[in-house]
Amino acid sequence: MDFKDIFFYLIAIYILGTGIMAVSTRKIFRASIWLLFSLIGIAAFYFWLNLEFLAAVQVAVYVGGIVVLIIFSIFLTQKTGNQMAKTGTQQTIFAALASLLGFALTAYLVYQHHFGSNQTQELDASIENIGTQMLNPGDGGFLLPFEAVSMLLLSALIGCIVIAMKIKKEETA
Amino acid sequence: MGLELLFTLKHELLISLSIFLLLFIFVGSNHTKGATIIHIVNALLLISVFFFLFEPKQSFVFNQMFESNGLIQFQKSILSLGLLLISALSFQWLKHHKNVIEFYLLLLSSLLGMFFMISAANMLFFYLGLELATIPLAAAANFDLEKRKSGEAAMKLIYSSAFSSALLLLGISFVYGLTGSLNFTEISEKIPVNALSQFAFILVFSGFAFKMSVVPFHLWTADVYEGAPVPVTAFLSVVSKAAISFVFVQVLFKVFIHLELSYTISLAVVSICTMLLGNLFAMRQENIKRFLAFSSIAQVGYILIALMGSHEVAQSAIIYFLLVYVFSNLAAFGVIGIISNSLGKENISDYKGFYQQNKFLSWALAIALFSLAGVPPTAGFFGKFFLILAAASKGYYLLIVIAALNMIISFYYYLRIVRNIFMETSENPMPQVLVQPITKVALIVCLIGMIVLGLYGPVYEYIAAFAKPF
Amino acid sequence: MNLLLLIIIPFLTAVVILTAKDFKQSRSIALVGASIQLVLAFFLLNQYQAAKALVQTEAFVFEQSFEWFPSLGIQFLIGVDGISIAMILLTALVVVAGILVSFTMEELHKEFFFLLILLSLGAYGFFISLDIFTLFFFLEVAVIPKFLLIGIWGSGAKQKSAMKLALMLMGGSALIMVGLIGLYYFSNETGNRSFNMLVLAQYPISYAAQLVFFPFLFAGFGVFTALFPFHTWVPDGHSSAPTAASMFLAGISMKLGGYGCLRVATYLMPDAAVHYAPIIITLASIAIIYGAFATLMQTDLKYINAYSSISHCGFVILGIGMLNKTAIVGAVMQMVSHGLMTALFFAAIGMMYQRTHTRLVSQLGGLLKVMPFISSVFVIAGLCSLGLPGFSGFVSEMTVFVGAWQNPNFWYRLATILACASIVVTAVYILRAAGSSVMGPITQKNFLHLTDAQWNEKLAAIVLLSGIVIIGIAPFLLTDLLSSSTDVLVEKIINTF
Amino acid sequence: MQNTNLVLLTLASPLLAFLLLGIFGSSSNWLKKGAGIIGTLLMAVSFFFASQLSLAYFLNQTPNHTQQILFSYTWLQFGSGLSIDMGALLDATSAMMLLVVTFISLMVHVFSLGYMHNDERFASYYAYLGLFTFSMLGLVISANIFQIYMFWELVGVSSFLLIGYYFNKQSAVAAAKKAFIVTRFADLGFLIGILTLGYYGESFDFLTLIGRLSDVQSPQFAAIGVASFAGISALTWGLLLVFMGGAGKSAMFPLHIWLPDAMEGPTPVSALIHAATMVVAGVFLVARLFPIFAIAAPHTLDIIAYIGIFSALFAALIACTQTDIKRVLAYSTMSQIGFMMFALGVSGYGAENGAGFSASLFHLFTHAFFKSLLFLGAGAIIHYVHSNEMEDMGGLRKHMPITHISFLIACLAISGIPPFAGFFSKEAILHAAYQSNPAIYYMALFTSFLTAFYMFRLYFSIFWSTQKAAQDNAHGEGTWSMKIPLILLAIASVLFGFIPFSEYVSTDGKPIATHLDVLFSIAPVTLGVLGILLAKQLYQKASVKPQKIALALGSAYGFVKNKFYIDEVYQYITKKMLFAWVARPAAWIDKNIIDGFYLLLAQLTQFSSVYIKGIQSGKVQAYAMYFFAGILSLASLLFYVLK
Amino acid sequence: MTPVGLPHILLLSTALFFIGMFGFFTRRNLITMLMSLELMLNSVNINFVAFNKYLYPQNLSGVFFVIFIITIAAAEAAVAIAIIINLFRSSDSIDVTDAEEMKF
Repeated sequence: MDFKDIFFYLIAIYILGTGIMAVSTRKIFRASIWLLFSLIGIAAFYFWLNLEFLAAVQVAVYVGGIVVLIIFSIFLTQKTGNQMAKTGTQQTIFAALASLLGFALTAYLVYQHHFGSNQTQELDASIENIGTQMLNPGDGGFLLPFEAVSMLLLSALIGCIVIAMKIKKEETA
Repeated sequence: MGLELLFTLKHELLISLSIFLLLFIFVGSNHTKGATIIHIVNALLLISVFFFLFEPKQSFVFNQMFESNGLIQFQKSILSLGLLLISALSFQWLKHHKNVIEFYLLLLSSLLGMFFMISAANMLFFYLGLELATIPLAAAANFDLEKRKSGEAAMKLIYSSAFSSALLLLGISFVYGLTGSLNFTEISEKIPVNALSQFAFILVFSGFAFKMSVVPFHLWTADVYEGAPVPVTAFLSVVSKAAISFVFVQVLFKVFIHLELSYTISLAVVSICTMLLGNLFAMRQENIKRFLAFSSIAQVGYILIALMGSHEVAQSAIIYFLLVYVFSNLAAFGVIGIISNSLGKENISDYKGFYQQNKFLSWALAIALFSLAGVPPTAGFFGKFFLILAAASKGYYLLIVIAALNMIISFYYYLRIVRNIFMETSENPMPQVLVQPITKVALIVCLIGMIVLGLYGPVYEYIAAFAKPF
Repeated sequence: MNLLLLIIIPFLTAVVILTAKDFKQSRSIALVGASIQLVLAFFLLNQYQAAKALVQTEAFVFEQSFEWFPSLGIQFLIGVDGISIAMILLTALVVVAGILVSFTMEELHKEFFFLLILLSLGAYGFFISLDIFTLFFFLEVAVIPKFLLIGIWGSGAKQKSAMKLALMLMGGSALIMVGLIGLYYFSNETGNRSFNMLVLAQYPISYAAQLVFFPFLFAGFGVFTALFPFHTWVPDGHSSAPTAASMFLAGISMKLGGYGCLRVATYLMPDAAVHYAPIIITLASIAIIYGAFATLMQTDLKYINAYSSISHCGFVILGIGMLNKTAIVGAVMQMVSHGLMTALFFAAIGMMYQRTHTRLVSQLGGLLKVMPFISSVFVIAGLCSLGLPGFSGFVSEMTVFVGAWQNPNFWYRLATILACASIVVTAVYILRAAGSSVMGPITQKNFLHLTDAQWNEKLAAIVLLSGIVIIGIAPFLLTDLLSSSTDVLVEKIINTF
Repeated sequence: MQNTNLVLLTLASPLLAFLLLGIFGSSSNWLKKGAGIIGTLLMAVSFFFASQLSLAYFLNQTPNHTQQILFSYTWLQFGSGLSIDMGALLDATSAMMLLVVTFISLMVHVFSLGYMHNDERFASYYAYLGLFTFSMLGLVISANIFQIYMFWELVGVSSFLLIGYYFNKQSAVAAAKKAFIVTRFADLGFLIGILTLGYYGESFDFLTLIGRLSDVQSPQFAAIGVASFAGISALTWGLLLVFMGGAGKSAMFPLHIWLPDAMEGPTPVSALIHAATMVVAGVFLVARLFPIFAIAAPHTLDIIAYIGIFSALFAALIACTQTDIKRVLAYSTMSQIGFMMFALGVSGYGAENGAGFSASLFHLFTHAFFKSLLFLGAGAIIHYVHSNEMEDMGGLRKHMPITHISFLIACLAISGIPPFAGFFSKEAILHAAYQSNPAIYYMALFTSFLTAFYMFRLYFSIFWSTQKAAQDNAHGEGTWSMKIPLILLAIASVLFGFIPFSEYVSTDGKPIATHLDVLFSIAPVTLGVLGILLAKQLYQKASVKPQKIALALGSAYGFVKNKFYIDEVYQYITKKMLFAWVARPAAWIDKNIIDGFYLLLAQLTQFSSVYIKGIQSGKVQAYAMYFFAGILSLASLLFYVLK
Repeated sequence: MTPVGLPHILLLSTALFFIGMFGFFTRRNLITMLMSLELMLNSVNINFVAFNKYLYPQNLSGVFFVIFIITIAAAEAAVAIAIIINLFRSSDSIDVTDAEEMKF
C-alpha cells in the first residue's frame, strides 16, 4: 500500500461521505454545498488519475456552473434556513432497499467479472491530444459530437429562455 | 468527398439551416407574422421529406460515427413528415403562440437529435442524439406556460429522462468496459456473453424502453402527454417514438445480436406487460390525450413482439407500422389539438355527439382510431398484421395469442370513443369548429395515407427492399 | 367476366352516395348500385355456367391475381367457384332487399347507405377471395360498418349491442388471424410462403400443426356464424340493428363465418377437421337444439329470429362437421336459404315495427287483418324457417340431415336426431310468434289504421321470396351449382380418411 | 304418357287455384267474388282428370294391377347416390286415393260455396283448399318416400292454415298450432325413419326401397337387419318411426290430441281434411310401405294393430260422452281410423293373407264418403243453428229434411248396418281380425257396438229429441250448393259398399275374391242394432236417463268425458317440463351463464384496470423506482433463466 | 490489501451511483433531486474514465464521453432548473409531491 493508494481511499471516502451528506441533509443549502464538495472530490480523483484536463473541466463546469446554478435556483425558490420536508418512511425503506439491492447486484457483477488489464500503454490525455481529437473529422476524431453538443447547448439555451421569459414578464407587470 | 458528404448529411444540414434561419433572421424581428414562419418551416420540412428519394450509397463518415444509407434516409424522411404534419395540424395553435419561433427551434433541434440518433454508429454519438432529442422536448413540453399541468409534464419528462439517461450511461459504461469501444460494429463483434454484459444490456435496453414507453419504464408517458401542449404530445408520441424505435431495431439486431437470447426473453416479458398494462390503463382514461398515451403504449407492445421475429421481416414490418402510425396517430392528435385549442375540451365525454356538428373532423378522428385499432381498410390493419406475422416467424405463437387478445381490449376502447362521437347524443354538442385550410390539407393527407398505405402494396415493398441486405 | 367489377361497383356506389344531396338521391343511388350488382351476379352465374360447360373443370374460374405484398407472398387473388357464386347471389339479393326496405330515414341517410354498401363490399370481396389474407381483409372490412349501423341507427340498447357485436367479431377475427399465420408458416415450409389458398391446399400443413391451428380458425369463423358458445352477440346485435342492418347481419354477415369454416378451416386443414369433427358436431347440435329452446322463451320478434338464427346456423356447422358431400352441400344450401329467409323475416319484422312501434309478441295481434301483405310475408318467412317444403329451408335442412345420417357413428346419429328434433321446436316458436302477433284478435285499437306495405317493401319481399321459392321448388338449380365445387372440398377430406 | 299428363293436370288445377287465389285473391275484386266458382271449377277439372285416370287404371288393367311409375324427375340429388325424385307412382292404392280425394274435395268445394259465401276472406279460403288438395294429391301419388314427406308437410301446413282460418279467434289459432305441432312431432319420427330406411336401403324410391328391404337376399336387407340400436334392429326402428309419422297424421293414440281441437276450422274443412283425406294419410303411408312391414318386420305390424284397436276403442269411449257434435265426429273419425290401422296390422302379405290390407283400404274408401257426409251434414246443421252443441239442437228433422236423411244414411253406414257401405268394409275388417287375432276381433266388435251407440246418440239428439230454442229459420236448410253434395255423398255411402274392392286393391296387386259370410255378419250387425236401439231409448226423447247413467258411472264417466286427461298430460309435459325445465333454463343460461361469462370477462378486465391504477401514481420518484425495479427484475429473470 | 486498481474504482463509482439513486428516490425537493442526478452522472463518469485508463488506454473514447456527459449534464440541469422555476412560479412549491396532479 503506497501513498497513491492511501490517497485513493481518502478521496473515495471523501467523495462518498460528502455524497451521502448531500443526499441526506435536510437543509437544502447545505446539501448543495455537500454536493459541491463531492464534485470537487471527483475532480481530485481525476487528478489522482493524472487527468488534469478532465479535473479542470469538472471544476469549471460543475463547480463553477452547475452548482452555482443550483444555488441560484435555491435562492430563487427557498429560504435558506428552511428544513426540507421529510420523506415518508415507506418510501425511504423502498428507496433504500432498491438502492442497496442495485448496489449489491452491480457490485457483485463488477466484482465477479474479471476485467483484463492493459498496462502496457499509458493514456495520453494531454490537452493537446484532446484538442486535436476533438476537432478532427477523420479517424479518432470527435468533431461531429462536438457540433452536435453545440446544437444541444443552443437548444437548451433557447428552452431556458422561453421558459424563463414569463417570469420576466411577471416581474415587469 | 465534399459533395458526397453534403449528400450524406442533407437532412441534418437542411434542419440545421432551418434552425439558423429562424435563429438569425426571425428571432430579432417582431414584425414577422407567425403564419409566414410556419409556412417557411413547412416548406423546408417538405423538402426534407422528399430527400429520401436521393439516396446515397452506404457510407460511414466522421470517425465511423455517422452512418447513412437508403433506409436511414427514408426513416429521416418519415420523421420530417411527422413534424411537417404536426406543424400543419397545429397551425391554429402555433399561429397565436407568441413563441412560435422558439417552438420551432426546439422541435427542429429535437428532430436533428433524432436524425443523429438514427444515423449514429457510435454509442457516444447516439447518446448525444438522444439527449438532443429529449432536452428540447422537455422545454417544449412546458410551452403552455400559464398551465400548471404543462410545467408538471415538463418536470416529469426531464427528471425521468435524466434518470433513465443515467442508467443508460451506466450501461454504456459497462459496455465500454467490456469491449473497449463505442463503435457499434466493434461492440457487436467484441461483446462477450456473460452476466455483466447482460446487465449492461438490460441497462441500455431500459434506456430505449424508457423512450419507447415500454412497461414498466413507461410511467412518465401518460402524465407528460396529458400535460404537454398537443403538438408536443403528438411529437413525443409519434416522431420521438418512431425515431427511437428505428434505432432500437438497429441496435438490437446489429449491436446486441450475440445477446439474442437475452433480448428475446426480455422482450417477451416486457411486451406482454406493455400490451396488457397499456390496454388496461387505456380502457379507463377520461382525458383523450392520456388515453392516446396509453393506447400508444399498447401499440409499442406489438412492435416489441415483432422484434422477436426474424430480422428482415421484423425490420420492415416495424418501419412500415411506424409509417402508418405516423399518419394515424397524427390524424388523431390533429383533431384533438384542434378541439383542445379552440374549445379547450380534452375529455372523452366531451366528444359525445361530436358528429352532430363536425362531420369531417369526426370521420378523420374515427378513421384514425380505426387505423390505430387495426381495422381494414385502413393501413393500421396491415401494419398490425405484419407485426404479428413477423413475431410468428420464429414461432412465438403464445405471444401472438396474447397480442390477439389484447387487440380485442384495445378495440373496446377505440370503439368507445367512436361510440361517443357517432352514437351518443348530447344536449349541447361541440359547436362547429373552424378548420384552417392547411390543417385540413394535413388531415386529408393523413387520411389518404391511412387508406392508401395499406391498399397500395409497393410502399411496403419499398421498405422491405431495405431489409434484404441483413 | 372480370370479378373486380364485383368490388368496384359497390365502391363506386359508395363514393357516389357521398355526393348525394338529399335522402331520395342517396337511396336511389344505393338502389341503382345494388341492382347493377344483382344483375352482375346473375350475369356471373350465367358466365360461370357457360365456362363450366366449355371446360369440364372443377377449379376456380375467372381467376385474377395481382401482386400485393410480394415479399410476404401476399397476393390479391380472386376467383369463384359454385359455392362463392351462390353466396354472391345471396348477397346481391339481400342487399337489394335491404336497401328497398330502408326507404324511410330521418337523418344521416348518406352515411347509412354508405355503410350498407361498404358492408356489402366486404361480403363480396370475402366471397371472391382466394387468398386468405385478402379474405381476412374483407372479413374485417365488414365489421366496422356493422358496429356503426347498429350503434347509430339501431334501437333499444343499441350501443351496448353494437359494442358487444364488434368486440366478439373482433375476437373471432383475432382467432382467425392466429390461424392464418399458422397456416402461412407451416405450409410449404421449404418453398415460398404464401397465403394463396390454392397453394396452401396443395401443400397441407403437418398434422400436428393442423391440430393446433384448426381450432383457432374454426372457432374464429365460428364466432361469425354464431357457433355455440360464441353466439351471444347474435341476439343483441340483430335485435338492436336497424332493419336493413339486421338483414345484412343475419343474411350475409353470418354467412361469412360459415363460408370461412368451410373454405378455409376445413378445406385447408382436412385432417384436423376429421379429428375435431365430433366436437364440432356436438357444438353444432347444442347450438341447434339449445338455440331453438332459448327461442321459445323470447318475447321480442327480433330476438326470436335472432335466436332462431343461432339454431339455423347450427345446421351449417353441423353440415360442415359431417364432412361428406351431401352434408356440405346442405350446409351451403342452408347458408343461402337461411340468408334469404332470415332477411325476409327481419324485413317483415321491420315493416311491422315501423308501423306498430312494438316488437313484443304480447303487444301485437291480429295484424293479418290490417296488413295482410306484411303478415303473410311474416308467416311465409316463418314457414320457411320451420322447413316447409316448397321453400328453401326444407331442401337445405333435409340435405343436411341426409348427409348427417350417412355417418353410422352413434354419436353422430344422436347429434343428427337432436338437430332433427329442433324442427319441432322451431315449429313451436314460429307458430307461437305468428299465432300471437299476426293472428289472434287485434290487441290495440290504433292498429286498425295502419297501412299495408308500400311498393318498395313489397318489392323487397318479393325479391327475397322469389329466391326462397325458386330454391324450394327447384333445388337442383342450386345443387348443380354447388355439386362440382364441393367435390373438390370433399375429395381432400376423403383422402385423409 | 297419357297417364302422366293426366296426373299432372290433376295436380296442376288445384295448384293453379291456390296460386291464382292466393296471390291475386286479395287485390282483385272480381277474383274475390268469383273465388268460389273458380276454385270449384278447377277442382272439377281436377276430379275429371283424376277419375279418368283411376277408372282407366281399374277398368283396363285387370286382373293384375301393376305398379307404374308414370314419371320421375331427379329433384334433389344427394351426394351418396341418394336423391329425392319427383315422380308419380300409380297403383291401385294411389288410384283409389286420387279418386277419393278429388271427389271429396270437389264436394267440399261445392258445399263451401254456400257455407262460406259471406266470408270476407273467401278467396283465401279457396286458395287454402286448393293448396290442400294439391298437397294431398301429391302425397298419394308420391313415388319417393321423401316426396311423400314433403307433401306430408304441405298437407300439414294447409291443415294449419285451414284450422286457423278464423285467425281472429284465439281458440282457432291455438288449435291450428296444436295440430301442426303435434303432427310435426310425429313427423320428426317419420323423418328419422326415412333417413334410416333410406340410409340402409340406399334409396328413397318406394319401389326400390320396397324391393330391397323386403327381399331377404339383398345386401341392404342384411345391413339394416344387423344394425341395431337398443337391441332393436334398424329396420324395426325405421318402420316404427315411419309409423309414428303416420300415427301423428292419423291421430292414433297417443298422438291424437290435435284432432278434436282441429274442429275449430270451418266445418267443410273438417269434412275434407279431418275426416276423409288427410287423417287417413297414416293408413296410406303404412299401406305404401306394406310389403316391408309385412315381409321384413311382421312384429311391427302387431304393434300397429294394437295401437289401432286401442285408439279405436279409446276414441269410441270418449265419443260417447262428448256433446259438441263436431267433436263426436272427430272421435268417431279417430275410432274408424283405428279400425283401418288394426286391419293393416292384422294383415299379412300376399293373396288371402292380405285380406286385412284390402279391408283397411276399403274402409278408408267407404269411410271417406260417409264421414265427409256426416261432417257436411253437421256443417249444414251448424249453419242452421249457429252452434256446435248438441244441447242447442233437437227436432231438426222437419226443418232440414235432406240433411236429416243423408245424415241418417251416413250414421247407418258407419254403424255397419247392411246394405250401407260401412257394413261391407267393416265386415271385411272384422273378418280379417277374426282370422288373425281374436282378441282384437272382440275388442273391435265392442267398439263397433259403441260406434253405433254414439252415432245414433248424435243422430237422435239432433234430429229428434225436443226442439230447442235459438234456431234460425231465416235462411232455411241452406242453398242447393250445400244440399247437392249431401245428396251425392249419401248416394255414394249407399252404393259404394257393393264395389268388389279387394279385387282391385290388394297387397300384391292380385285380386282377391270378395266373399260375404252371412253367419259371420250376424254378430256385428246385431251389436250395431243394439247400439242403435240403446241410443234410441236414451235420446230419442229428451229425458234425464242419460244424466242418470252418467251419474251412476260417477268418476269413470268424468274420466272419459275429460278424454282420459290426455290433454292435461301433454300440457304438463310441454308447459311444466319442456318449457319450465328446458326452454326457460336454456334462455336463462344463455342470458346469464354464457353471455354472463363474456360479461364477466369484460368486468374482470375493467376491474383489473381499476385495480392496477395505483401504479400510475403521479409521483416521479415512484416512477423511477418502478423503472429500477423493472431493471432488477429483468436482470434477475435473465440470470435465473440463463443459469 | 491489493493495490488500488480497477475494481476499487468501480466499487467507488457504483457506490456513488446508488447513493445518488437513493437521493433521487427520497428527496422531496426538486432541486435536491437534481443534485442526486448529478451524483449519478458523475459516478458514470468515473466508470468511463477508469475503463479508459486501466483497460483501453490506446484511445481517448472514455475521456471524451466524460467531457460530453459533463456538457450535457450542464444543459440538462439548466433546462431542469428553468422548468423548476416555472413550476415554482405556478404552484409556489418545488416539492415533488406537489406535482402529482396528473395520475392514474
